[in-house]
Amino acid sequence: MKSLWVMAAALGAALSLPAQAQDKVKLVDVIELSGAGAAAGTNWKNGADMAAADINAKGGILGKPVEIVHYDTQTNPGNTRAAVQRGIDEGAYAILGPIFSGPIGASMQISQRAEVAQIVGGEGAGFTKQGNPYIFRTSLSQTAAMPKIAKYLKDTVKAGSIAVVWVNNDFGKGGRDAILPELEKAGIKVAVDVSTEQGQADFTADAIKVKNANADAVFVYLNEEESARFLRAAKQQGIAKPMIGETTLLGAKVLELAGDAANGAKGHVGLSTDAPIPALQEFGKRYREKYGFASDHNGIKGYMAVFMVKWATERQKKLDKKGLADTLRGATIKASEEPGVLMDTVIEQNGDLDRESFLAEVVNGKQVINTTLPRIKP
Amino acid sequence: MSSVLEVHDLHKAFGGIKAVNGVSFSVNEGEILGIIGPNGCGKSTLFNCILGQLEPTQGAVKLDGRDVTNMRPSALNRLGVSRTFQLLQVFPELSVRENLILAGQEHQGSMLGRLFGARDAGLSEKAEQMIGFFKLGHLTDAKAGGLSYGQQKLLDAAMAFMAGPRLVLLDEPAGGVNLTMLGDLKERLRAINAEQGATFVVIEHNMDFVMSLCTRVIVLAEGRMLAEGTPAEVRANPAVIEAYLGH
Amino acid sequence: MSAPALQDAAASPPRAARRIDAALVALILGAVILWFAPVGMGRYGTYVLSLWLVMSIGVMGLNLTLGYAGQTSLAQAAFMGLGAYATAILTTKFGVSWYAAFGISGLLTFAVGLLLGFPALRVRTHYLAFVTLAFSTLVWLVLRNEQWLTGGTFGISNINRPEFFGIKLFGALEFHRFVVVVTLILSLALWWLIRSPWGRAFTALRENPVRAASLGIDTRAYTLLAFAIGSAYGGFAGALYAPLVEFIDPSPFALSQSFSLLLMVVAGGAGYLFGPFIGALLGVVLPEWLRFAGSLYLILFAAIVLALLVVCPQGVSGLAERGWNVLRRKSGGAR
Amino acid sequence: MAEFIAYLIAGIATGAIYALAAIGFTLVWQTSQTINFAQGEFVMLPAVLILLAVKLFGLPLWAGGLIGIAVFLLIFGAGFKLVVVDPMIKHGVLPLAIATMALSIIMKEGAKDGFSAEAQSFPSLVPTDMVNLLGISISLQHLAIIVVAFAAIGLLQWFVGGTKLGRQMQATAQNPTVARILGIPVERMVLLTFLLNAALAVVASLLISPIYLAKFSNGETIGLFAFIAAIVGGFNQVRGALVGGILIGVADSLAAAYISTQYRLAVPLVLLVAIILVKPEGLMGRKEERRV
Repeated sequence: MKSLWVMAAALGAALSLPAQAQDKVKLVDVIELSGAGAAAGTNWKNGADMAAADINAKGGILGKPVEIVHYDTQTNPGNTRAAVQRGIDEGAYAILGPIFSGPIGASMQISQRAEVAQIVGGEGAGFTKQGNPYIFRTSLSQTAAMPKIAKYLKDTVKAGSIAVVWVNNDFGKGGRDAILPELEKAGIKVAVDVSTEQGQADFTADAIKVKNANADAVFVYLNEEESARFLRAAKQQGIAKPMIGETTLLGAKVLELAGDAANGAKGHVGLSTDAPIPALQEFGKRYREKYGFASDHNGIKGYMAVFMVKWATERQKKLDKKGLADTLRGATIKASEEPGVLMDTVIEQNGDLDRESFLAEVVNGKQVINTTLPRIKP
Repeated sequence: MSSVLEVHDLHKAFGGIKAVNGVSFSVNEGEILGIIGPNGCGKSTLFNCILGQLEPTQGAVKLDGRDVTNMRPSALNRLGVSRTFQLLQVFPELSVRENLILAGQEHQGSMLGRLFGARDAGLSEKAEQMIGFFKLGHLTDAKAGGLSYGQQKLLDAAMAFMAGPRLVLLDEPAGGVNLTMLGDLKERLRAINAEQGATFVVIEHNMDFVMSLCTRVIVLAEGRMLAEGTPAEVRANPAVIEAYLGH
Repeated sequence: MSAPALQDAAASPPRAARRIDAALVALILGAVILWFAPVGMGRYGTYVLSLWLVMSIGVMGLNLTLGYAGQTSLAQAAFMGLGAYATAILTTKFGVSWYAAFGISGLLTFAVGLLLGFPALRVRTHYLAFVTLAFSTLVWLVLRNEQWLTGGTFGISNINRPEFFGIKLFGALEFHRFVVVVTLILSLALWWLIRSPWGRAFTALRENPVRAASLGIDTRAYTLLAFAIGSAYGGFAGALYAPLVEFIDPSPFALSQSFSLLLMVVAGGAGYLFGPFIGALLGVVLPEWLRFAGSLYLILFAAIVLALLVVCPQGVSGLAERGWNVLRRKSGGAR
Repeated sequence: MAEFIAYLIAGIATGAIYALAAIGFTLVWQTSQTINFAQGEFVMLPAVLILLAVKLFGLPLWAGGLIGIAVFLLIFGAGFKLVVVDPMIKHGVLPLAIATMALSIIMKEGAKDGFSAEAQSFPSLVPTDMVNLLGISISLQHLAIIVVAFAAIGLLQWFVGGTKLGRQMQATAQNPTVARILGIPVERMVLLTFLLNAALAVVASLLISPIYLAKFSNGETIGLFAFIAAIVGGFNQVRGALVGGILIGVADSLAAAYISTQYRLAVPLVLLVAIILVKPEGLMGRKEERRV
């Protein structure tokens, strides 16, 4: 029986946490570092680390250094919840991450109950519609991005029919559910609707299916690696129709992996280190120097998230957790005031963002931005 | 005399090899029937076919006139047919008492009754009796795996009698048992036969054991029946002498 | 307890009986400790403790299937998923009380276990592993694809925690205590089952199915029941998981999680009553505790499990038993 | 019809990938009755090790390749057998299978932390051009995988049946006790099987990674499908891996084409259940004697 007490005591000691000193700005980053979201999460983590280093090099926030602790979620909702709870118990000033919708859904009530802001990388439509005043995005949501794609398909590509290829996870399914009504509104027929699996072995069958549908264009909404492999398979099958994507398809990683199979791909880009904005390009350059590979949009999001905290804290002039969320809600952050947010960003009452975005095309293995699209509500 | 077990024209082939090739016999109530034969004559295969462990290629097995061919071993056991195996088969992790209770519990009440009823399924007393009868008294709570070979053999036999079977098939009960134990075992078997009227079929190598225990003997050779009769008749049968000398 | 058992215990040295009582005492004492353990621990610690207990229930079920009846199931996480989704859908969409949903989850997974096990165990016993492998992935596909019912990849959120005679159990501590009580009840039920004649039959068919059958033990029925009851425990665990996390999506119920539950059973010690608690402690609490190691924590976790199994394939319980035997022999020699 | 053939060929090509990975399952099963749940990671890792060697030491690809392959054979051929399999083998199949699950986590997380969380392109040994076969275009890469899968299994069959060493290995697989009495160096034979398994994993890795990219998580899908392929084909026959792999690949491809892309995973699994209910030892498998 004695061993039982000892075990319980040890367990208690292991799971209770030391009190926190108030001389730092403690941010807890709850992020996908293993499991299905590991690639995205690693980019985000690097971006956030870079932001903290940049801030601390210039004296921190209100004179206090930023400390970021990363907790892996294993891309699992239950673990994410534990990690967010841990962050809050440790007195986190704000929670950063995660990126996947499931883990966000499982953890957002925790930060809401504790009245702590949670700045996430998710693009799925659902979680800002639940009236949670403590959740904030770092990018456009799919519901904001997809109308732009539909318009682009109708006006620029002039497609009458389209093949939709999507990855069957929360990211891909969310995007597909968001674009189908927009396509219908634009009068574009969906010739074939192809669901794929994350980590699928081979995309040849999918490419044949798309080829046989003979649509005017192909909308590709997959994660980075799968995008690259689909582009390669499509090229091998001789699909000559334009490949249209949203952010991921034109990402640096896809261009690197797909090689010349990516040439001619075009579409809408929310965040890109190739955007015609010097701050973004500069960020991309420094990121590559520091980590040895190009940042995708998640790296940019992680960087911006930390600077959103900095801006709001300096605006409220104190380290008040609830005040941080109140300051962010409905705010407009100008890049001229806070260069770290990289682009002018409008935060809506529900945590959605509105900002400029881009239309781009891949030419000779490089992303070329053609058009900068204005904010939805200028 | 009514027959407890009837075997009709039983065949069992493994690929091209005919291990049992048309064996028919019957066992009468209260009898101790011995089956002998050289190694590989099909004794164990015959047992396994009777007991549903193997599927006979052809033929029928009847218990009290009812066809039980291919019946599953567990169902057959619940009809009162019990057995031991050639190799020792007790449950080493359970105690002697637990082994015995296990051997009898499926004959007590219903499945649900066993779940919600007594932990020993009301068999503790019976087990104690059996332990006493087989002279394992000092080992009641010992793990079966820790017993000596002879003691395990006794336990193995005791388990076969736990449910008060009508018919017991013993596969080489004397194998590997020392002489003192052997006398003990023979005495126990005879006593059960006399007291409970249980019917036995014994496969054995040990001729002395069979000849002194059994009331009737069947001789198998190459899957067929070579001879049948009282021990004295079989001993005198020229075909049997030849088959045994021939080997 | 029945009269013969008492007589029996009185008549002979009751060593076995005393060991069983120790298990009972340890279960109740453990529950009392866990009732008070989270005081001053914060919500995170409390949540991890609750998660540990919930996973322990799932592992307990698998321990019955694997450790006692000797059958490998690769679908325990899928059964947890069925229980979690049944509870979530019934409570959020149909307003059914949690208690009813809990019962329905158990019955549903029990029935599915029977349906699944029946054909699989007819073929040949160890093919249950392969059939459950397929089943596990099929369940995951349905959970992900049938969005109208399960919320698809977006899951089901805002799953309410139950009330207990009008007391709301929304707080971490209150719900933890509720989980402790439910875990205790389920452990006691399993303790009863294992020491009943059924438990003896399970052990027998794991150790020697052929001999067991010759003693009248209906191996097919008992194996099927062990699997179905084990699956029902998965369902019960799921029914607690949903309100604990207050959100479910298909990912915690994927095949890899079934593997991970299997790992917990074996690492904790298959066939030991307390094995599941230790296994779940290894699987749930150890990675949390190893977080100080930063990005290497999962490697460290797997290396510990690997080393443990190489040193002692019977898991922690086996290791403890081995140590205990050595100690006893030493003290015996000293006397 | 042309469309059907195109799907069929795509399925065969994917199936050959699964088959290459599945051979390892059957080899290890035959000699040690072990299921290696890290098999997918065995196929993932060689490519990562090669890229890592290139990155760390700035070596040309061929030199990095040699180092990566040597390290892999040493650790995951010989080391795996000596450190993990040997101490555990006598305790039955399950603890060892669980240990390989832990091993797969170590390999996966190690590749992620030691190399990269992102996919990297891996140079192809064969040209990436397309060729036209009977009016169906197929890439040389896929063609090479199909050829190598068939050749590997043909060679293995020949080796096991036609050489002295192979027959010794076969004898060890079927009955180690008797083999030992016959004077066969059983330990060395088992070690040889594990080295062979690791070598085949390297071959698979070199062929698959140019298409599949080098990424820490790749083993999950390959491992699962190879496992299914081995069950379907029969665990105790090397050629079972080929039959099972191709069947699963074709089923997957045709399911995506004609049934449902959302449920494409379900079709190989339903096939699996159907086959083991009818023929539990797998399509090509030998019936294993019941051990009473």
